Amino acid sequence: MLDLKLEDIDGILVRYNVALEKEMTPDEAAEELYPKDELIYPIAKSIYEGEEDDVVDGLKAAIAAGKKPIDLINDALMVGMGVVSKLYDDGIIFLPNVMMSADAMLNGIEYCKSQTTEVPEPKGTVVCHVAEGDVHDIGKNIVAALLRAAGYDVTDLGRDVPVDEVIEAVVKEKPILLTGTALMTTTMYAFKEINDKLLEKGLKLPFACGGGAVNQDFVAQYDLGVYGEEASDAVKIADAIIASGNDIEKLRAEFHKH
Amino acid sequence: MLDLKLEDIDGILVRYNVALEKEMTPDEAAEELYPKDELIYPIAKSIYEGEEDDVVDGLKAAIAAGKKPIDLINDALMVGMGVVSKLYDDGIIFLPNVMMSADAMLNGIEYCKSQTTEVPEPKGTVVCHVAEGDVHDIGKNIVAALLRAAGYDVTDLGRDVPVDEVIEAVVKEKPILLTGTALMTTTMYAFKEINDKLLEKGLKLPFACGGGAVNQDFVAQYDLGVYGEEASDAVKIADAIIASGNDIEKLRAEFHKH
Amino acid sequence: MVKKYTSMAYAKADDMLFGNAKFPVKAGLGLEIGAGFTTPELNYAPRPQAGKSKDKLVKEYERITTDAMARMVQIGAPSIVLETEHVEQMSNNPEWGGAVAHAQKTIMEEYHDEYGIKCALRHTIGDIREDRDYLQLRGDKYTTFMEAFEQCAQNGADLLSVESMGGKEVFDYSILRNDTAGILFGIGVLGSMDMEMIWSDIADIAKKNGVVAAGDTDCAQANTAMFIAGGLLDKNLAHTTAIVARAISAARSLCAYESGATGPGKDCGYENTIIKSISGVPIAQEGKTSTCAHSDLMGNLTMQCCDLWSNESVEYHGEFGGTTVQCWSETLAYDCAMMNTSLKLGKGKDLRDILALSDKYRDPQGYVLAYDNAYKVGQAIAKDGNNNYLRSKNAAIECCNIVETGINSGKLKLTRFETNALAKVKADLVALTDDADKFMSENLTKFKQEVAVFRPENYGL
Amino acid sequence: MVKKYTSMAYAKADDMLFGNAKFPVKAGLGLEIGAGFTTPELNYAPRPQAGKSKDKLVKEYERITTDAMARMVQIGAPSIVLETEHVEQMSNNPEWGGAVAHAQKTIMEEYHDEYGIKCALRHTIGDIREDRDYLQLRGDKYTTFMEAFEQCAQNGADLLSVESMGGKEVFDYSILRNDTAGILFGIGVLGSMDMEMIWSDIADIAKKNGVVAAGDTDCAQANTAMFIAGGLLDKNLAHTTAIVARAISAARSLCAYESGATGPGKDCGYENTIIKSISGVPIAQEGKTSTCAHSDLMGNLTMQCCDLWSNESVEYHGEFGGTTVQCWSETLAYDCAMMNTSLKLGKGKDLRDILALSDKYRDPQGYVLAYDNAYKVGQAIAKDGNNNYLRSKNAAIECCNIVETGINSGKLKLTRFETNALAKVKADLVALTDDADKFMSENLTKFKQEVAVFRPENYGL
Ligand code: B12
Ligand code: B12
Repeated sequence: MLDLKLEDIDGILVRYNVALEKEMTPDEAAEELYPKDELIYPIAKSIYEGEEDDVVDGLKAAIAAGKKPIDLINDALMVGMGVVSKLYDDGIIFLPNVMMSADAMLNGIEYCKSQTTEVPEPKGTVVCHVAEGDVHDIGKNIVAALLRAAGYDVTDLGRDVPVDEVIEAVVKEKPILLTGTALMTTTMYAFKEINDKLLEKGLKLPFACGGGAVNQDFVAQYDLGVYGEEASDAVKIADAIIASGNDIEKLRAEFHKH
Repeated sequence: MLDLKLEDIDGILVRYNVALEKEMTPDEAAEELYPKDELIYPIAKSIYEGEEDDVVDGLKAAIAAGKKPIDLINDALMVGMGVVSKLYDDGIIFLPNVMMSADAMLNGIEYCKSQTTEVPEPKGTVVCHVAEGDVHDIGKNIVAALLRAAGYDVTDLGRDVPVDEVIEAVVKEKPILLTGTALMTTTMYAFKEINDKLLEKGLKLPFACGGGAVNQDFVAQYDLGVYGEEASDAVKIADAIIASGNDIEKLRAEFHKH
Repeated sequence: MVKKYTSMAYAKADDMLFGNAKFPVKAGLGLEIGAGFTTPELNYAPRPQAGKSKDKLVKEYERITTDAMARMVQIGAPSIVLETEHVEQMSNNPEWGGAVAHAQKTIMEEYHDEYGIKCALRHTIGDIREDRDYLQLRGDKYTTFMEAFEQCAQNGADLLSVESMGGKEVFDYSILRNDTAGILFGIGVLGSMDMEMIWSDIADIAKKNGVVAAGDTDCAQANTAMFIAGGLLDKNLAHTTAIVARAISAARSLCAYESGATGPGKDCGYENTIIKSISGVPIAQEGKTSTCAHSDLMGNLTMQCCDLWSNESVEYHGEFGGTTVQCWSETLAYDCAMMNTSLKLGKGKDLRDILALSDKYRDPQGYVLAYDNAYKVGQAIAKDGNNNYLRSKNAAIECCNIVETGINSGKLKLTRFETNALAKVKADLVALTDDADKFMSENLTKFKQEVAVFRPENYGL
Repeated sequence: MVKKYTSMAYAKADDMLFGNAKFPVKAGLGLEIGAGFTTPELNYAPRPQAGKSKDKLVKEYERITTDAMARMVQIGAPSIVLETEHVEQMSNNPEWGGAVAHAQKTIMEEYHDEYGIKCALRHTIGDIREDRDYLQLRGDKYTTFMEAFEQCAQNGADLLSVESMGGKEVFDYSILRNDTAGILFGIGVLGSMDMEMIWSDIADIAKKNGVVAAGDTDCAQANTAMFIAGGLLDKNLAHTTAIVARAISAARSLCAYESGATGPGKDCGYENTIIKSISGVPIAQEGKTSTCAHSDLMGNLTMQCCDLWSNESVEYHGEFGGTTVQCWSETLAYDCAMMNTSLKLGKGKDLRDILALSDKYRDPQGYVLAYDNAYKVGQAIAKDGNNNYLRSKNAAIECCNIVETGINSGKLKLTRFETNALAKVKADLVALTDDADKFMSENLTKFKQEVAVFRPENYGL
């Protein structure tokens, strides 16, 4: 096989990712972000590392030292996950790390709940689904995982979900946000039907839609639609709702970039 | 420069036009189609050859021999042009031949008219135009030339024609057919407006639309629209109207191929 | 019935070349695939509204077929393959698929008769063996699934394909968690088992009907990994992990040819160069002329050993230059003319190397799939060809080794993140048992626990 | 001011190669064109509804620009040129054009700063010098026309181009009537006169603003002929006639470079290989990767000597693989990677010949434009470089001779119809006077009579 000289490669392609990689390692970057409290620090670090057992050990130690289980959810687990999310948003760590940290965090929350009778203040529920007729669910799985990682209660209806089932779930769960994913031109039309049936029932909530086939022009056609490009946008949309209400025009102004 | 061996070329490309070319030369094919009448034959042949002067000479001879000028239009000029059109439809001759034959024929018609006070029975009027904002007029020019060659009276409104001017022309000329050409996605929308204004005025006539940007799906969206792919389809649509009326559904059934 | 490959079809990597397969395949109307020239393979998706009825769907495919054939003749292309990837309705109602095949073939025959253009029709049946929550690989739907192949074969399809889904439930879970054993189990073990079952049956159907059992791809798994990995700046999956999944997928997709398929393998099988090195079957590939369907980091490289050159898929609609199927088939045809000219000039290998090298250092995925390295992965598979598990593991480890060599050469530059991910995968792999039964039973237990939707009975377990 | 070319830039045809121009051009952000590598040039059309207001239009071009730049970075493309072909509103309201240029350039600067990607922005102003019925080349609109260049140059456009229309009224009439003298008069005489006027002015504007006067194409005439000629089975114009119009157009489009333009010539100038042979300026070309915009019979051949490689134009909308501008720019970028790799490997000339030969015998148009023959047409032009009429006529006759040689070699197979058309054109050409003044006065008289819309004052006559 012929071959290129080392110095000739850059004229043909540029590995922009290598050129751009941050000086700091992910571990160093994480280190800078952990809370300094010596009971909280190991919990946050274990979340970052995705080590479920270490998380529980850390929680045990903190509880033994007098911290309230219910407070640890927000002050340790969510804080640790916050570090992870920030590093992901900044492009320093990759999705599987987030997934594993999220698993560790959820495990930690279960443990905290088992140690108390207090009920944690819920941040809000989000209902997620993949459009009827569509089995492409990886994008939706990522969306759901990131939302959970951000502390939302997620009702995941799965894939190929009939329109009426989505409506029922909204009626039942009263979510702050509904998300829909579709990857085929033939399936995304269900979103419009969902929109119409929600409005018919007087249910006015933001309906964030994304996935391969979906584009902003399409989503802007129905009243409740807010288009999201990246899975992490679902979290940002939910956060925006918590922070400043569910006005759809405002959400569109922020998230419609095309 | 490297080169291919003669025998290798067919593996790379096939000149289907060469492989398919009819055995007969165009002249031979035309010869088979000319009328046998010895006064008509030279006129038809001169039309095929696009020789204006010979056409007039032939007409003079026929009139001198007792033929009525008004009859010669249909019996000689149109027949000669019919030969040309058939050869073009069969892919035996090319457009410039048709254009030159048409010029010769129109010249012949003028001559016949000048030799009589009788008025020829008109076949029907067609109004042609290019959409507002669009200067691409070659397709329209071809359409108009072929319609004229087929014996229609053509009112050619030119290019970049405002909607209202089209409507006025239809009101004034009472054509059997209106044609529109558009080559840009931004200009073809004018066709819908024309359609709506025609209907508003109660003018129900087929509106044949074509040109680079235009497609059947678009044309089928407005009531009067009939899509035509090739310039020669305009003639076929006009002929179909003459033969069996201007029912738009019937025309669509025949001409909508996509 | 299933005869495993334990040696290489080619004596050395350099013997592999586009347009040339050790075992060319005759198909359709006068076409031979892999017999010294390349042919464009056009793929298309009907417009959304076309799925409403059988009539509408048939009409849509007629239009697509006519448009494409007409364009090929207009530009003088000597040959074309059309690939119809079933929409769900066509596989769930086998007579719909048959009707579409028949309508398309009728038009193709007209063009063949009038112009002599060589052509063939591929139908790719949808793997409809799922219900909403679970894979149902051996459930009720299996009969419909096979009937769909049968109907297409009877009605005009010349090449039968599918993108089968065995192992996907385990893979989907594992890929987002960097679970190396799970990736290997999903693709290399479960995927291979399912492939062997369905391809024996498809090959029988093909034989009975005198058509070609063409092959499968690991779209459901290796391509999913490639998509999640994305472009240079995406942060969802290390490209080093994605290429390990790809190497494993070669061991899996090879099972089709061991069960009676003869190629051409399907376009989206980026593992096809590896498979060609082992089996000598012709392959379809997609790359820089399938950007209509997806983006990847080896647009030229995939051309290196292709026999059919495909656009993957494009929705049927208008563009300035004609309908999409006309535009993309024309581009494909010119790509093929370029390859074919180089072959006639005796410059095919130069062009092959140009194509491969333009992407070889773009990404670890291209690096491993460059034909010289792909051949090495092939060898790792053939070495333990009789053992689906071991050969998959071999492929994965060889893949890691190849990437390491690339890093050491200084030419393949990886991010720290990719290097770390590579080290993790390799360590995981090296730690695995060599005993297929042990691996099976460990992972059965593990994934029954961790993946709620995993049902061993899908694999006869 | 206008200095005519009377010799060739290259000593022999074999010295011409893609990615290499004798006089490379620096433009935009770190880019050099024709300096040893090729660069993709992406062109796009806004969606229909985007033309409704200035704001909407600017927003649309911002989206297009961001999409394209993002994709280039995702796949690791080292460089890109964006070409904005004005829609009518942008040239008729020069500040619209300026606003679009500014918005695009701002985004390109961000990408250049963050990633170091080399890039430049071409604006192609619309030739708005017409009213509904007549060309108005020197009328009121000339000031607006020049103001449009000025605004773009001031606001971020790095390369200025236009597809000018001089001579079109005579050409349109003549091409449908096989009037050889009229074709020559329209393109070679009237077209050249108009070019010399506008390009002196555009070059001044470019100089004043420190940007590049890039060049013109004979889209309005030679491309119109090529389109009417169409595919192999179309019957509207002999392809032999179309290529004569093309040869003449080289003499015409060359006038831009004689009046101060420096290249890169515009993509749709199929005459550009001829122009490069004479002038040594870099050129853009389009072909197999511009099927989105049109179909032609030399998809590969046009790559042979290109410095920028373009898709001509695509409407902005979504496809499975992203937006159209992402899909097509990616395909272009891979084409360029292929060319650039061959250059680095020292195999550029082999690839050039493969590309040229894959189309050389497809059609008389490709035959004449293959770089060896194109060079000969160049020589015929340079021989009488000082005389716009004579050099156009030379080009046309040389073109006929070349096609005849092709026929005699047995490799270029023409239909009888094409051969006859060629014989007619050649006979017409040979019968023409060598006296430019005589030709001018004869044809002025003739076309004033025959073409109602022909107005000599447009040409200062
Ligand atoms: C992997 C894949 C599959 C896998 C799916 C596995 C799975 N569990 O999902 C399998 C193999 C099963 C499959 C099957 C089929 N597929 Co498929 N598939 C793909 C492929 C290659 C990648 C999709 C993917 O996973 N992308 C990666 C994920 C992470 O991206 P994503 O879902 O878009 O999500 C991202 C964002 O969109 C966002 N997001 C997603 N949802 C939401 C929601 C919100 C609120 C927000 C803010 C963000 C957001 O977050 C994610 C990350 O940032 C695409 C190709 C393509 N160009 O997309 C084809 C593709 C989608 N498939 C296609 C087809 C045709 C099919 C089949 C019909 C094939 C067949 N004949 O059998 C079947 C479909 C069966 C069915 N009824 O659904 C076509 C669809 C064409 C069309 N008509 O629209 C595509 C486009 C391929 C093509 N080019 O032809 N496919
Ligand atoms: C030649 C040409 C020009 C010439 C036009 C000369 C003329 N007198 O017509 C010139 C150079 C002037 C020109 C200018 C422009 N052009 Co222009 N042009 C073309 C080109 C290359 C070929 C068009 C052509 O003549 N085809 C041959 C004729 C014979 O085909 P036709 O008209 O479609 O007609 C055939 C059939 O459609 C049918 N037919 C036509 N009408 C009808 C009607 C009926 C009833 C029937 C039955 C049949 C029928 O009959 C004919 C033969 O069978 C196209 C490319 C393309 N892909 O189409 C671009 C193209 C149309 N132009 C384009 C553009 C952008 C422009 C400009 C804006 C460029 C600029 N920035 O200056 C300006 C437009 C100015 C304006 N306001 O209109 C774009 C349009 C994109 C869009 N947004 O839709 C195209 C598609 C090029 C591209 N790929 O980008 N152009």
